[in-house]
Amino acid sequence: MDLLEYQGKQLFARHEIPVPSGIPARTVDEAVAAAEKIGYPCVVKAQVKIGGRGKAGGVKVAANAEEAGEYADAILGMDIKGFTVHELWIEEASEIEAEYYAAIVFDRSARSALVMLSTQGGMDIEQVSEETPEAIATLHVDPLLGFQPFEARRLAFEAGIDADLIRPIGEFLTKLYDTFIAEEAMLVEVNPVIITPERKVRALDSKVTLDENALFRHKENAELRDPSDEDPQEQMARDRGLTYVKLDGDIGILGNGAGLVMSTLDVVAQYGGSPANFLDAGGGSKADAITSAVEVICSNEKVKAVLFNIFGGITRCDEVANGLIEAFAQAKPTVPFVVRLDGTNDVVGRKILADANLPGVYTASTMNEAAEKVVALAKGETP
Amino acid sequence: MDLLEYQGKQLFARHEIPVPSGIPARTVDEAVAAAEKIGYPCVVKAQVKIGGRGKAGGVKVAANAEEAGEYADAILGMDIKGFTVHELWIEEASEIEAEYYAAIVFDRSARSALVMLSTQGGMDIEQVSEETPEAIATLHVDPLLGFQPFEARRLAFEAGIDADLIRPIGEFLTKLYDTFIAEEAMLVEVNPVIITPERKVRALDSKVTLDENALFRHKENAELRDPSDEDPQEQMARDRGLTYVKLDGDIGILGNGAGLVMSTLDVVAQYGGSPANFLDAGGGSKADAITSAVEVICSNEKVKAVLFNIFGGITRCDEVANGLIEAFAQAKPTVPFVVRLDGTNDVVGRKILADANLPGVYTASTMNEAAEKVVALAKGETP
Amino acid sequence: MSVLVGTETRLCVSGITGSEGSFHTLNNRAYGTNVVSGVTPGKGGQDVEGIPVFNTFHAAVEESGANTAMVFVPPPFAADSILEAADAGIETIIAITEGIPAHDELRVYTQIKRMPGVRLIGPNCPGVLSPGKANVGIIPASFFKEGNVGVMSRSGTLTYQIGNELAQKGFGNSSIVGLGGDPIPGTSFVDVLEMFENDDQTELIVMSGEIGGDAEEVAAEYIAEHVTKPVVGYIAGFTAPPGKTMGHAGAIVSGSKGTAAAKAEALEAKGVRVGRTPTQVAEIAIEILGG
Amino acid sequence: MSVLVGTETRLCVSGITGSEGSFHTLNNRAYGTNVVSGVTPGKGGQDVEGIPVFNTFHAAVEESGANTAMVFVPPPFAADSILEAADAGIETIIAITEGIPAHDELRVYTQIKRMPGVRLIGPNCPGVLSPGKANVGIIPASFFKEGNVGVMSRSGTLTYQIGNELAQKGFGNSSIVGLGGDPIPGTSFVDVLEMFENDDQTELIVMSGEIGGDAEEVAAEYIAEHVTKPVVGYIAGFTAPPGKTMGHAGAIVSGSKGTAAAKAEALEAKGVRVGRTPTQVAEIAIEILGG
Repeated sequence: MDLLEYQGKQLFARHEIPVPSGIPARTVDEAVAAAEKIGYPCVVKAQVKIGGRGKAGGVKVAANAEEAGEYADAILGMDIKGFTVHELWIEEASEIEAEYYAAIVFDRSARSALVMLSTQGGMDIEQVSEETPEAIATLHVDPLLGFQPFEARRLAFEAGIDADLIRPIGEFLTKLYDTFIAEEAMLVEVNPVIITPERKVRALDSKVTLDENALFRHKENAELRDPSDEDPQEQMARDRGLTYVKLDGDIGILGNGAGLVMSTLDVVAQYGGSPANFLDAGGGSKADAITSAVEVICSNEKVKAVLFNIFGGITRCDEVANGLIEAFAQAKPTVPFVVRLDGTNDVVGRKILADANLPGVYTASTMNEAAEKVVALAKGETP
Repeated sequence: MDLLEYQGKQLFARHEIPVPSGIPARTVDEAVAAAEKIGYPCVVKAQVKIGGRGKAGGVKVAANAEEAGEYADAILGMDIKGFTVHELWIEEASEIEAEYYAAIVFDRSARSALVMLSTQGGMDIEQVSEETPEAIATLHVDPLLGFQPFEARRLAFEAGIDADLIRPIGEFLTKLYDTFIAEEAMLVEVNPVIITPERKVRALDSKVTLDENALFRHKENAELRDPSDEDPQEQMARDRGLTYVKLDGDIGILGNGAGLVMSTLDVVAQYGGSPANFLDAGGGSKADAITSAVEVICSNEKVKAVLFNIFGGITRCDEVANGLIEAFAQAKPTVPFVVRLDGTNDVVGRKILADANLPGVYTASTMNEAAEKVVALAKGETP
Repeated sequence: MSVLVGTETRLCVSGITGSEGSFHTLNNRAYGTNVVSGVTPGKGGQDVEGIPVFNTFHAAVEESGANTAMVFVPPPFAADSILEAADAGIETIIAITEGIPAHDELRVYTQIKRMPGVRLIGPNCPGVLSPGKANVGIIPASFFKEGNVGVMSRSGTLTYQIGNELAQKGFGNSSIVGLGGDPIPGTSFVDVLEMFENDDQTELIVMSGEIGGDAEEVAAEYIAEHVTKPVVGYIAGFTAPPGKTMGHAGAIVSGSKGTAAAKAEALEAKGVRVGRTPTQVAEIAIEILGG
Repeated sequence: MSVLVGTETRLCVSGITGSEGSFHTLNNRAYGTNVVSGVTPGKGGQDVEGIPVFNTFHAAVEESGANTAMVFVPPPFAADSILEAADAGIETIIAITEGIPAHDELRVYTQIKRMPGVRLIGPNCPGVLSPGKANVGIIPASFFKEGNVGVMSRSGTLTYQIGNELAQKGFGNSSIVGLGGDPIPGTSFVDVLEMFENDDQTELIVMSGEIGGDAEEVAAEYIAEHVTKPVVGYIAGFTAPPGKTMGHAGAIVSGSKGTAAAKAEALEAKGVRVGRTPTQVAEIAIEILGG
């Protein structure tokens, strides 16, 4: 789960990472009130879960109330790379002497957390990584021993940090690691970490991704989810515990297991079709999950045909069949379905489906056959 | 550093270990006021760093203010195994259905922390350990992984805890481990852990020993030291950073390094002498440490002669010699000294001492010779 | 022979008294797996259709001689159960549970890596099936028969799909190993490649990967240097939406790795043929082994 | 030969720029120890009488080829420095610092135990002297000459005392190893017994113990089974005040172990002669080796 900048900063503050003070705002009035409280100059910052908002005009320095209102009005509702701005963060302006980059991310290859530090902050760090990788100091952390002071120091020396900042930057990294661990983040990133003229270290931005699987241990973080910026279908799917990603095509896809669903998308594409979504009904898909899935898929008006590709392991095909029947009773889909059921209890499942004789439901015995049929149906042909 | 019962309980409460509520008191008036606040029946408990206070009459249940005052008056100032009661803990009375024993201690042999749990609490647990060791479930903890829930459960099952208490006892142990780690204790012991009629788990007593070497990280714990119950010589030694233990004999002993001091005690005893103290001036003993040591040793009126046994490594013999000269100038000791200087800068040190020609100071070239001389001097003989 | 599970397997199931746990345990036993015990704290002394239940893995190992664990408990308790199994001396731990927090997986992986002789499969995996010998997990065994193809996969259902395609072409399997799709799997392709390479029964290895991470790229390197048996690859996700990257840091760490195309390319560069559909995997297998 | 330090030693000193650190570093160098570098964060690029100072152990290892570390930093920073040395690839770490928190020692000990090839001596120890070859630490080397007696001790100054008694009787030493008096020493008697047993130069081993713990009892068992060379023991603390026990728990853990009498008895039961004074240790050594 990605957090907005100010939510990330609130998390940072919990772990004593210094951040500029600020107030969130959802309206122009709130923004002006916040600016008056903070004083001038202050910064009006669009809160969206995407980079590049500065270039898009989503960050402005206001010198007085009038400007604060003007910028808030301009930025609220702005579209930044497909994300609508629903919220602002009004922040005290910071004096900046230097901009560093710091991050901790889950490194799948090394199966450990990777801490990164560079003095080349504030600019495109990915470009720095490509052109001068030695400008980014990196270090893997032993999760049982934890991040040690010597490791923080070593990163700071290797990144070429000024001598007077070795200790404060080390402490900053240590607190960032504390945040990473305590909040069970997958990523904490600060770009830029700023050095003020008084040689103080501060997080001027934040990018935090939390582990959704761990939210049950972090009730207060679970509440940070902001449904307003989610696609309505994706939101509906999430509410129902399904993994759904909307795509551009016209063939609705449902499968059980991410790998099988991805493979299904590939095979449908190979047969000339264009998937409308990725939907993993998950292991052990029950009848009500199937009902929800059908509702989610069919709520996308682009969908012209739907492919159900189920290979039962922990999922039982009889449950899927019953779920489909229930879904048809409730959602009354108007597009054709191709259903392929294999695996646990498949014989029973297929029989249930055959007995129900649902309108517009075709069956297939292989994945390839199923893909071929659904592509034909989406084109208006009869398979 | 040992804590009083109520100090340990305050530490427990910090880590959400359930303890009965209570109020400390240093006078009868304070005790009665505390009892009035807590309600009746309440328990008036002597706060001393020694076991067996119950049998000694240091724990009484008061049914009303009059009794509370009466017991407080009786217990304050009481001598329990050589410890004077300066403080009381007035505690709400607890209903007890069962008494367990739980502890976590540094196990030097295994070089790890050992967690112990038994249903045979409230009685002499050392006797339980000798007679039915299987009644005490034990488990070593990996300090990097930490104490795991399965380990807490396993202890509870192995100790034979009732099924409904497996989880709460497991949580209790986990919090006890949290306390052990967070407060850097050498020991946390609860005897008894009580089970109330409502099947709640509570710590009815506490015994906590903190690591003195870690107090610099725990300022609030460092303040818990209670100098009132320490021997005046030991207190003086501690204030001056010396390791001093008072003994029964008449020969004052000073050495550098615990091993050498112990060996010196042994050799003095072998020559028929009786040491008055153990005093380790520590590594790198400087002149002022020597001055302090002489003051501490000579403040014990039993001392008839003093043995200085220095083998310099990090300690420099010239510093010791100078310290002794200064000590003689300041403390003007009236008893004879035998001084043996060997090791780093010994030639210089011996020369300094010879030049100073201090009254009543004898030198020795070996430890045996030094011991023989000091024993003779303590007997009033001339060596 | 076979790898990881077989006739030597003595299985203890953590979470045996749950509905899914008991269902699949009994399925596994019905298949012929030697299920010797289960663990559910507080239910020690009970049994599940004759399978004794213990309070702790330590008791289960001591009393029933279990050497393999299947973990079926809910995510908040799964890491603890895996560590318990390892601590109790279980050698092979197969964790089916999906949704374990990533930091739990990290701690578990790091701890188990330090315990020689202990192997974790999963979590979030379908288990391991050695047809004709033992099935530990949720793989629908009826689709598979004994044979000479070793299959390993990061995906659950996709494993069945590929196994099924192979079966329809007449191939049987030595073992089918589900590695799981989580960020920190206990066992990687390289580990299983080594096992299959040393397994007499296995003559062909099928490796089913997917986008994300670099396990396939690492496996490609390993195959070139250490594997003499033929390997057929499959990668799911050529048309999948681009995965969420973890900020700039994630992009820096993963670089250009992680796409299906990059993975297929890495494998083909080392001489591994990569099927573009599950069906094609089976077709390549026929070409290599003969129909 | 010798053990732990010798002509192969390339020493890097952590805390070299402190007053005690520089004093003993220069002492060690004057003795002939090959001191190649020092570490003080923030003072990289400086030097101490020609010894280059680095910001990190990693830089020191890379630039100066250090293989041995001496840790002289104050207690709050010592555990970190030891872990840094180990992480940087230092093989032998000799920690002089006194007063390190016990929980720090526990974490350090556990971590280093898992790093093959890394050995920690101390903390709170006087170091290791191999007369004629190298001195790492604070042992006053002028009292000792090269010879065939290996000495190991839990106490600092007592080591000098015993070494001195041996020297006065004409014995020299292969190595003198101070193990340190803290609750969690990195290296125990058993470890050093194994080294001395395998060391050509050592013909007699002197072991100086003290009350507390059970290191001497464990060593007695080890000697009986694995040590062919003669061992002479000494235990300090026969008349010491009874040590503070850690509540009932401490008494339960230690049982009757830990007294000087129990230790001497354990050693004598395994045929190890135990001197009652440092002088007597030297006398026994004469009896065994000849004057």
